Amino acid sequence: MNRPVPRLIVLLGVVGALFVILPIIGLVDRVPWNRLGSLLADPVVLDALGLSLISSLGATAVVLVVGIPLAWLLARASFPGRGLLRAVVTLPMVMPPVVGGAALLFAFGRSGLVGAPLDTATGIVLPYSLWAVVMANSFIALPFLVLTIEAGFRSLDSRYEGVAATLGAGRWTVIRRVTLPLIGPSLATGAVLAWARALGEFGATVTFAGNLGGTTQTMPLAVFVALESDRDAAVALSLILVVISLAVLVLLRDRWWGAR
Amino acid sequence: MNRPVPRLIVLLGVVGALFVILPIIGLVDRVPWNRLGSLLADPVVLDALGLSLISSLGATAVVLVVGIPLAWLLARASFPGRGLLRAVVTLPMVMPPVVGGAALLFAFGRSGLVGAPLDTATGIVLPYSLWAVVMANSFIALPFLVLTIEAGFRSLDSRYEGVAATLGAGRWTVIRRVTLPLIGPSLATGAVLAWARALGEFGATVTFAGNLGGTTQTMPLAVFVALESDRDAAVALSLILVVISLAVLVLLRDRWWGAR
Amino acid sequence: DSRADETVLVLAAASLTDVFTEIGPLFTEETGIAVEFSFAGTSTLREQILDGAPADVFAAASPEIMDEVVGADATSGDPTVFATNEMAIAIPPGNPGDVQGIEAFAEDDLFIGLCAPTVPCGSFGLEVLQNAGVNPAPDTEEPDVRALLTKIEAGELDAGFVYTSDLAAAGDSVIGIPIPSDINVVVHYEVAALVDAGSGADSFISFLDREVAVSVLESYGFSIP
Amino acid sequence: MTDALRAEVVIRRHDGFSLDVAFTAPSGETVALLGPNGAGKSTLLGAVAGLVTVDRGFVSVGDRVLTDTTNGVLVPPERREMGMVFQESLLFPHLDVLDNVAFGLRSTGRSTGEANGLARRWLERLGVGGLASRRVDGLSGGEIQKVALARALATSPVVLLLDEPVSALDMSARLETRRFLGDHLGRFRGPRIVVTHDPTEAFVLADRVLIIEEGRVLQEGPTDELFTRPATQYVADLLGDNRLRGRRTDPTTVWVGQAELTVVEGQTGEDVLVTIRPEVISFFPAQPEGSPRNRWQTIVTGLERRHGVVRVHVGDPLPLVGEITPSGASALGITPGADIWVAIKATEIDVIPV
Amino acid sequence: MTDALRAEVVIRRHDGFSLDVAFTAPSGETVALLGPNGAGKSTLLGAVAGLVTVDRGFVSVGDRVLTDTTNGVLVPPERREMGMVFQESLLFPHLDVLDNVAFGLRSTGRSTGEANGLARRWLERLGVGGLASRRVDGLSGGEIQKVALARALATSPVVLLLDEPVSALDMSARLETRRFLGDHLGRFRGPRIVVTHDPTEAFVLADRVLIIEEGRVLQEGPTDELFTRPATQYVADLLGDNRLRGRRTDPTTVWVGQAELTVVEGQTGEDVLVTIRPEVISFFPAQPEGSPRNRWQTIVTGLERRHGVVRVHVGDPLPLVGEITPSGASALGITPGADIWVAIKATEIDVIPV
Ligand SMILES: Nc1ncnc2c1ncn2[C@@H]1O[C@H](COP(=O)(O)OP(=O)(O)OP(=O)(O)O)[C@@H](O)[C@H]1O
Ligand SMILES: Nc1ncnc2c1ncn2[C@@H]1O[C@H](COP(=O)(O)OP(=O)(O)OP(=O)(O)O)[C@@H](O)[C@H]1O
Ligand SMILES: [Mg+2]
Ligand SMILES: [Mg+2]
Repeated sequence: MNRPVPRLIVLLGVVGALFVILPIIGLVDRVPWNRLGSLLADPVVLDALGLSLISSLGATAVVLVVGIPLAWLLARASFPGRGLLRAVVTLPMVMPPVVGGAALLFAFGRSGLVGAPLDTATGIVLPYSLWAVVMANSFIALPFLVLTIEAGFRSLDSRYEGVAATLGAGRWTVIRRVTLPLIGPSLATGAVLAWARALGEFGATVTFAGNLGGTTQTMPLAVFVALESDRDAAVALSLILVVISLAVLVLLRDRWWGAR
Repeated sequence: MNRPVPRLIVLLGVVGALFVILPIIGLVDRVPWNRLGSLLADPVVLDALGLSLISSLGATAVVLVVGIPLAWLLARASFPGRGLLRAVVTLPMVMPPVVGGAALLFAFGRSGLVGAPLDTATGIVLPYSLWAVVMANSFIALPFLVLTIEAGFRSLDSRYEGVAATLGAGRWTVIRRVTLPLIGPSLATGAVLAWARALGEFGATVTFAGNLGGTTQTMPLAVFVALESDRDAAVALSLILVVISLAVLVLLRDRWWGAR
Repeated sequence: DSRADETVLVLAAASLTDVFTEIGPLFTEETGIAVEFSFAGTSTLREQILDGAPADVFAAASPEIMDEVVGADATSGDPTVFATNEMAIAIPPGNPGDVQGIEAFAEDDLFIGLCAPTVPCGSFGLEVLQNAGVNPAPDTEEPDVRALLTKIEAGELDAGFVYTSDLAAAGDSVIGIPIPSDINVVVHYEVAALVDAGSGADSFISFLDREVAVSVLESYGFSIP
Repeated sequence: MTDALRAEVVIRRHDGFSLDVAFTAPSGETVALLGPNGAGKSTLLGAVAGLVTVDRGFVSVGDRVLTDTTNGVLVPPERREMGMVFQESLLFPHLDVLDNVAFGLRSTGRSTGEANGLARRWLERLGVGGLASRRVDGLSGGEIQKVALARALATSPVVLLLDEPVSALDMSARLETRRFLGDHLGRFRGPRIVVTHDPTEAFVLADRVLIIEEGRVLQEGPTDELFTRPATQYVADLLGDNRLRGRRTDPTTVWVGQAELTVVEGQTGEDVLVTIRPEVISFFPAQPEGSPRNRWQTIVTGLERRHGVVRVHVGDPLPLVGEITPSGASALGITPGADIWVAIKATEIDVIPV
Repeated sequence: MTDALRAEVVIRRHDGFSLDVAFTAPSGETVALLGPNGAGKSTLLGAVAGLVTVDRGFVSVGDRVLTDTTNGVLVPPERREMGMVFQESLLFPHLDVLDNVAFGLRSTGRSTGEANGLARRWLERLGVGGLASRRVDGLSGGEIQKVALARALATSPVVLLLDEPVSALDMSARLETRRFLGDHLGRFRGPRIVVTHDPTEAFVLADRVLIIEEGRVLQEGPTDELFTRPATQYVADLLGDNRLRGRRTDPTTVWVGQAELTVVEGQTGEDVLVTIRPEVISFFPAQPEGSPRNRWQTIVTGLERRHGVVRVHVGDPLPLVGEITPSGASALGITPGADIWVAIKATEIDVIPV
């Protein structure tokens, strides 16, 4: 039944929306439109844009690959310390990202817990590379994906998985064709949250991966650098970042959110 | 049926967990334990801790109040530009937080779009106050809550709301006693994501609200400031932040996640 | 020659972004050595160096952090001062707070910004205020000078202390009021080669003293010691 | 009749299904709503309850107009005071059994204590008091249905809408619940509608019957009348007898579809309703000799045992059901698919002009 | 019998319910599983299919052991080749009707085209071919059940487990589906179990019947035998006749609970099964005079009309059901709660020693 939407809901919703929209208008208001063209042609900006897309998508892939199983374990398996593990997984959200980056250095840096033996054994140094950017993004984005998807697993009616099994679907077929589609909305949301968070990541990236144009300088880092000197450029770069994510998010239209 | 958990899932899940756990171990490894006591007794730290808790909880409350209705509208109401609105609401996640803070200044600052008329009319200036901290935290945290809860609304079987209505439950009773409990896992997850994100917020806060000990200096700001001069103190402060959020998250035990 | 495929990696304080970006190509032109920069807050760079970052040169805006790095045996030579900077008062265009001098920092009903005391621009600002005998009433203590400048430019603060180099970079978006030299402080930018640095490191450090580099530094508002 | 339920409902769906039904359910009476799968029964109840959007319609209880599309009236479901049992039950998964039943009571303003007390009593009345503190997701199919019934009845609604309320119950629970419903419905003052596929249920529970098919009313009327004069094949099938429409082509011949029947003399050219009670049909393994005027060979399409007799369904040229004893059935070796001869005496065929 | 299904299942739940059942379903035969709500029927099917954890148990099909707790064997559900229709149907909400039916075919390795073709044919066979591209959430209750049946049958399983597969179907669809199932089950080579509450269904579809109550087997055996010799009141009730266990205390007297019956002479002291066909029970408004040796006053507890007769249920001292004509019923003014006299001739009571 299409009942009119309650006024209070509309009112609060509009307040919420304005709270986001007004600052964005404020930002758009300051954009030096005439310089946008030359900025977009600047190879440094193009590099940063490319790196941002690659690293944020890479991080999304990484967190999907390890995050879905982790969410599955948190929701379905029972083992001692599960509540603690869930809380620990949440921590990268809580730490200031710069500290998160430092923690990554402590673990995977050249003289880190894992990084030092790795360096000795294979000569591989993780920081200051694209890998490091992806790792930093993944570290920060992981909790968003895991918690969202865990909620999806929890509200799933697991009887459907039993039905699928009686129809001859093996473990992986069930996961692929029943479980994941059924948690579609959570999955999509988790991936979008993770991707968006990775795209905007600054603190952990600059600390763990450094800020090397063309190698590790993503858009947020380029914005940071521009802020030092050329405020207008910084605003314009932010706008580019905003427009790109807007485009991607609008393209993921309603049905991608997997309306049931 | 309790079937053994597939090895690949355990393996990937463990990799995901280690990816978070190792850096945290690295961090704990560097904590100057002997200084922890004096740091915890430092009034500046205590102030920051208090402000962090107040502002992150305040922001969580704000985003719950405006975010649930917004998610409801995005999931349930159909209006032109809905896809665009959803994308716009996601933007605070994508913008580098410093830029988000600047956007807040452009909108709500003393000479901002809304802030200037507000100042002229009432003399109220939002920045440099606790309100500003809560606003900055809310701005950054809102998308996490909205998207998570929208996914919850979408996977909800709306027939239950019809059932409740035939039992005499009015609009608000249905929302309170059926809709919200049924999306419990999403609601809890959304709130936790928003809270945790608010707790760790740095860039937007410092840009919009400034950094004054006792008034607007939250823990991440204190950590950042300490990092400039006293790295050990910064690590110790981060640890305090981490431990507190860990404690809160563990207390929100399994059932708070609202297993169906 | 063999230097052609060599690259010097310079970890530089964020406030050196513009000037080093301009000096870089001049250096390469002159010596044939490629140079790359990684700009970040001086303390972030410290973390990377202490972790053993594979970089050649460290250019710091804070002698204290440089000392820390030296103390950790992460440098291969003694640090040298290659530029100095001074403090100045920055006010937004139109001067909404009607700020005329350093006395304004004591006014409660103005919006006054400082840097946090733990960061260089904050401690220097406090030093200037002490020298002037002014007891400040700040509304915010920004974690770095860039954040402070953002607020002044946006008209959110009526006055704050920044470096003269910042004033040069900001152009028309802020107005600078000089501080009399008897109460002002001088800020030292230090540079040092890191352990394991390639031979290009010393070339870069010495290039900073050359006339071409000096004129670039001066054009961005730095002074040369 | 002051609180009768009047409903006119028109719904058109993109996929071609449309519903266009009008009926009245008098106060204090039970209307059985029958019809094949997909006829629109659940949709109709949903429209009456205000849960399904109607394209055009009018619903009122007594003087109170609940839906009136021409005047833009649309009372929301929670103020219609209609108790509904849904076909899929739809117990709230986040509440235990007691809270499910207490939900409506609490929603309409009672204290928790009072609501729980009443809910407990309703559960006991339906024989599932022991489940009060159980989670919903471990209940058996029948238990679910009993709890759903208790939940709907507990709010003391003005109108009752029951969508197959006993389909998952075992025979004795069904009988008991039916008896209970009969009792309860008898004491219940408002109109009530029960969707069912079971004519016995309709007969036992209902005062009136409304039969719909493909969204249209096929027949409506008091239960007894309907059972004696079904208007269509579907209704006749539903009631289990052989009632067929035909045309008398000469005084003693009636054609029903492709089949020619010899009957008692009547007026040529009239349309008739032919009724053949199942007991009067005889079956033979080979062509029978003797008095029956109507005999033909056909095929057994189905067998049913109902209360001690075997009901034999036969196919073309005239689909009929006959009844014989189990021993007769086994002596004849009747199985689905078997060839068989059917014989019916002309005097045993009732022919009524329509 | 090579591919018979053997199952022994023991499950204990914290809430007191326990299931302890062993049975064999011969290959090529259909076993009807009957029992009251909450008896454990669905749980038993779940255990056989490997979906419900058993505390102790053994399941095999022919030589193939699927569950064996003593030897730690537990074949996962997807490799049991058991087709199951669930009581709540549980169609996949994210797939359309065709994809639901094609799911099993694709999961077991067929190409999309082949799977869809087969699925379409199954839907047509069940009379719902037109729904192929429909979303699941708009289907009517009966449509859902037909699609669920098609989905389970499409994978050509070795064992069929059907949990009330026709409960939501209308009468003619039920008859048709039952006929279809009968056909299909007849051609299907493996064992099959059908949960039902309807004795007709059991009679028509099943070769054997397994009756459970509170998790225990009450009776098991060939359908015919069971229908003629129900072992308990529940079973008798289920089958609709009056079959009671009693004890002969002197040659012509049998006590059934609190009731004394005069019967034809027999051996004192033996336990007996008393069967009173409903037709032989007479009802009177006042104490009757005449030949019937057994008469007592009682109360009408329920009325049912079934296929042209009225079935009258009476209460203490001996719950029985009798059958009279509708006209008889209305002449007597029989209504639930009315006082009435019951009379039964001693010669009409069957007494069998057990
Ligand atoms: N939301 C919907 N969208 C599209 N079609 C629908 C929707 N709801 C119901 N229908 C269709 O409308 C028709 C009537 O459905 P309804 O549920 O009213 O049937 P019913 O008479 O209750 O059948 P049953 O006895 O099987 O429960 C069916 O063909 C069904 O598929
Ligand atoms: N997961 C569970 N947790 C606790 N109890 C359960 C669970 N599943 C079933 N039960 C209980 O076990 C008993 C048997 O349930 P089952 O579903 O097997 O009954 P059934 O014979 O199929 O009944 P029906 O005819 O009503 O479908 C019921 O009392 C039910 O409440
Ligand atoms: Mg229906
Ligand atoms: Mg069941």
